[in-house]
Amino acid sequence: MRHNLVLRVVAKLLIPFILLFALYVQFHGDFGPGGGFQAGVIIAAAIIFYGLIYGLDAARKAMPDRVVETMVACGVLIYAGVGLAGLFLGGNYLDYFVLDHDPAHGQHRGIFWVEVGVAVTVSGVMLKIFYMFASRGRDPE
Amino acid sequence: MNIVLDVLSWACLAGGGFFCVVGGIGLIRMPDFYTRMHAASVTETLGAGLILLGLMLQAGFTLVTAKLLLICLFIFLTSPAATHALAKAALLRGLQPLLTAMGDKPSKP
Amino acid sequence: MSFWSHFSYAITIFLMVAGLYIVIARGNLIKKLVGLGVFQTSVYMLYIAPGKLIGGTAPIIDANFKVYSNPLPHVLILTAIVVGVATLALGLALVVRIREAYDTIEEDDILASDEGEPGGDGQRR
Amino acid sequence: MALTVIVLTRSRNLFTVVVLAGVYSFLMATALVALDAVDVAMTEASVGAGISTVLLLGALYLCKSEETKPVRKPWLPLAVSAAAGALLVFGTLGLPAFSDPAAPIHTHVVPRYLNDVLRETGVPNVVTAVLASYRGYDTLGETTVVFTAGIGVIALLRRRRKQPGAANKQDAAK
Amino acid sequence: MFATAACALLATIALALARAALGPSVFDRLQSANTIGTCAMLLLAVMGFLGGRPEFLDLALVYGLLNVLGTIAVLKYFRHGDLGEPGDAEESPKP
Repeated sequence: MRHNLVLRVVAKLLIPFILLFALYVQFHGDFGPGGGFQAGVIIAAAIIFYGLIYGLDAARKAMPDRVVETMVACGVLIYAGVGLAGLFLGGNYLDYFVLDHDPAHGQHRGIFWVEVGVAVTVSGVMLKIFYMFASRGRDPE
Repeated sequence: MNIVLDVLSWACLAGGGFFCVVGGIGLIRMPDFYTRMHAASVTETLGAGLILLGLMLQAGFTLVTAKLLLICLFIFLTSPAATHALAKAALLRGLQPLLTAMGDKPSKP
Repeated sequence: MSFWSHFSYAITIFLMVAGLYIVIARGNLIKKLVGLGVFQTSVYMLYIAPGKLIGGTAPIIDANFKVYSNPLPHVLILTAIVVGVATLALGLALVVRIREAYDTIEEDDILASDEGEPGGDGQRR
Repeated sequence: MALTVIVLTRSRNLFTVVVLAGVYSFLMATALVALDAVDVAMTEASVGAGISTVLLLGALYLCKSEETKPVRKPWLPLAVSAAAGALLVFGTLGLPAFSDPAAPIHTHVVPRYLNDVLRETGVPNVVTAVLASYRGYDTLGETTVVFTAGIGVIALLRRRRKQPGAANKQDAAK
Repeated sequence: MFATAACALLATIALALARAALGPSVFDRLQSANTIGTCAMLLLAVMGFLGGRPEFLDLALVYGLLNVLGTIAVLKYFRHGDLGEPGDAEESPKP
């Protein structure tokens, strides 16, 4: 919307707040409502918002396809990696008690990384799906 | 002091609720799209603002108030933008205001 | 066992039946997917509603509260929602492909064109 | 909410259907908050109202179909739905009443979660703790499902991006 | 008092829902969807206070954000028919 000045300015103001808020939801998820899924969806929503207002190409420039696809795979790998870390440190798979000296802290750390993995995967998948749907009809046919 | 705050916040909440309902009734009763938009904006600014103000008075100086302020900012930033986009889209789409149907000249977008 | 004690089940069943009706009766594939979504939300209700305790609050431990609602259904439904949107996206992608292959997203037309020319040009382009 | 669903059932314009689906999702999320499911409501609101609206619109654009055909015979599906609904109502007669603390759902594994979660994990949000720690395998599988769905969408939509002529050429070359 | 405000908000939601149900044009429905989103957001805030746990305002923030996102997406679709386009001069001619 090149001529839609209001929307562009508002979006420019809002998007950093949305991303910040997504991070808040992610890291405050232990203490209030929130967590990996929500944060992932909100991050994806922010970038989709950007893409809606400034155009898909701009969003693709900000968030290239390669990065998104890497995110999709990396999230699952982070999650599985947490499980493997527990395995290597002498526990069972996905056993967080061994991740730190104090079992409760180990749990906390494990939950944290698992949530990060979930958020990365979810936002990557949502963004990728959006890109696929939005770019499908745009190629010259 | 406490009682004053309570009374103030109650007044704000009641006023906000009242304006919200007024906006809703306007949304039903108004004759065409643009006037309806006007009615809806009553809900979105005055009603929302008053209710949030009432809640803020209840909450005192905490993180909650900061969040409420953030919500307030959010509403006041986004809902006019959304309404603006809506009106522009409707006008470009060719939805005429009711006035023009009554014999005025159609206004240029 | 009054009516009100089973009111949540009544809502659930209403939503479920509505979703089922949309899925069965409508021929449009996107409409069917929306109906599937409605059905899905009814399942969310079915899980969440029994977990609520009147007088309880959300399951975030705090010193001021004693009674909490049941967190287990929340966890299950949380995963279900995200899986649901992923499958919705997959279904929409399938619909898009079907539309490209058949030029329609009405179920009847698809069946008709399948019967008209089995294995013909309609399926692969 | 019921009204939304009824209108959803009746309206033919797919565009209206999408908008109403968003509204429905919002109301559903509000109902979930009333039922104390805060995390679920957050997810439902963000997913249902935000992402799936955008996705439905994208699919709608690709399909370019505005109306559906009128229903021919609504009686058979209606009968089937009504029969299913009656069966379900019959089934609910045996279920525990709303908010009954003695229901089986409140007595089995949940008290352990609620009582021990602070000591074992130090995370006050029980939903997060159960999600990531007690039921970590579930969530891992679920993340994998999301991943697989993403891959599936990529696989479905990436092909035949080129012109039909180019695709035909490729087919001919095969 | 919170209950009164919540009831008023619920009434507003019901009214807007009626408009969404019988709105003649798509824009009416959109407008009422927007109103419903705002009201749901306020209702959430009020409900958090009603239950004595005002931490749930995050939820209200999410609502507000996604409300706008949905509206903009629908409008974008309506004006360009395409979600990914940056928008060119064709749809709004400069006077």
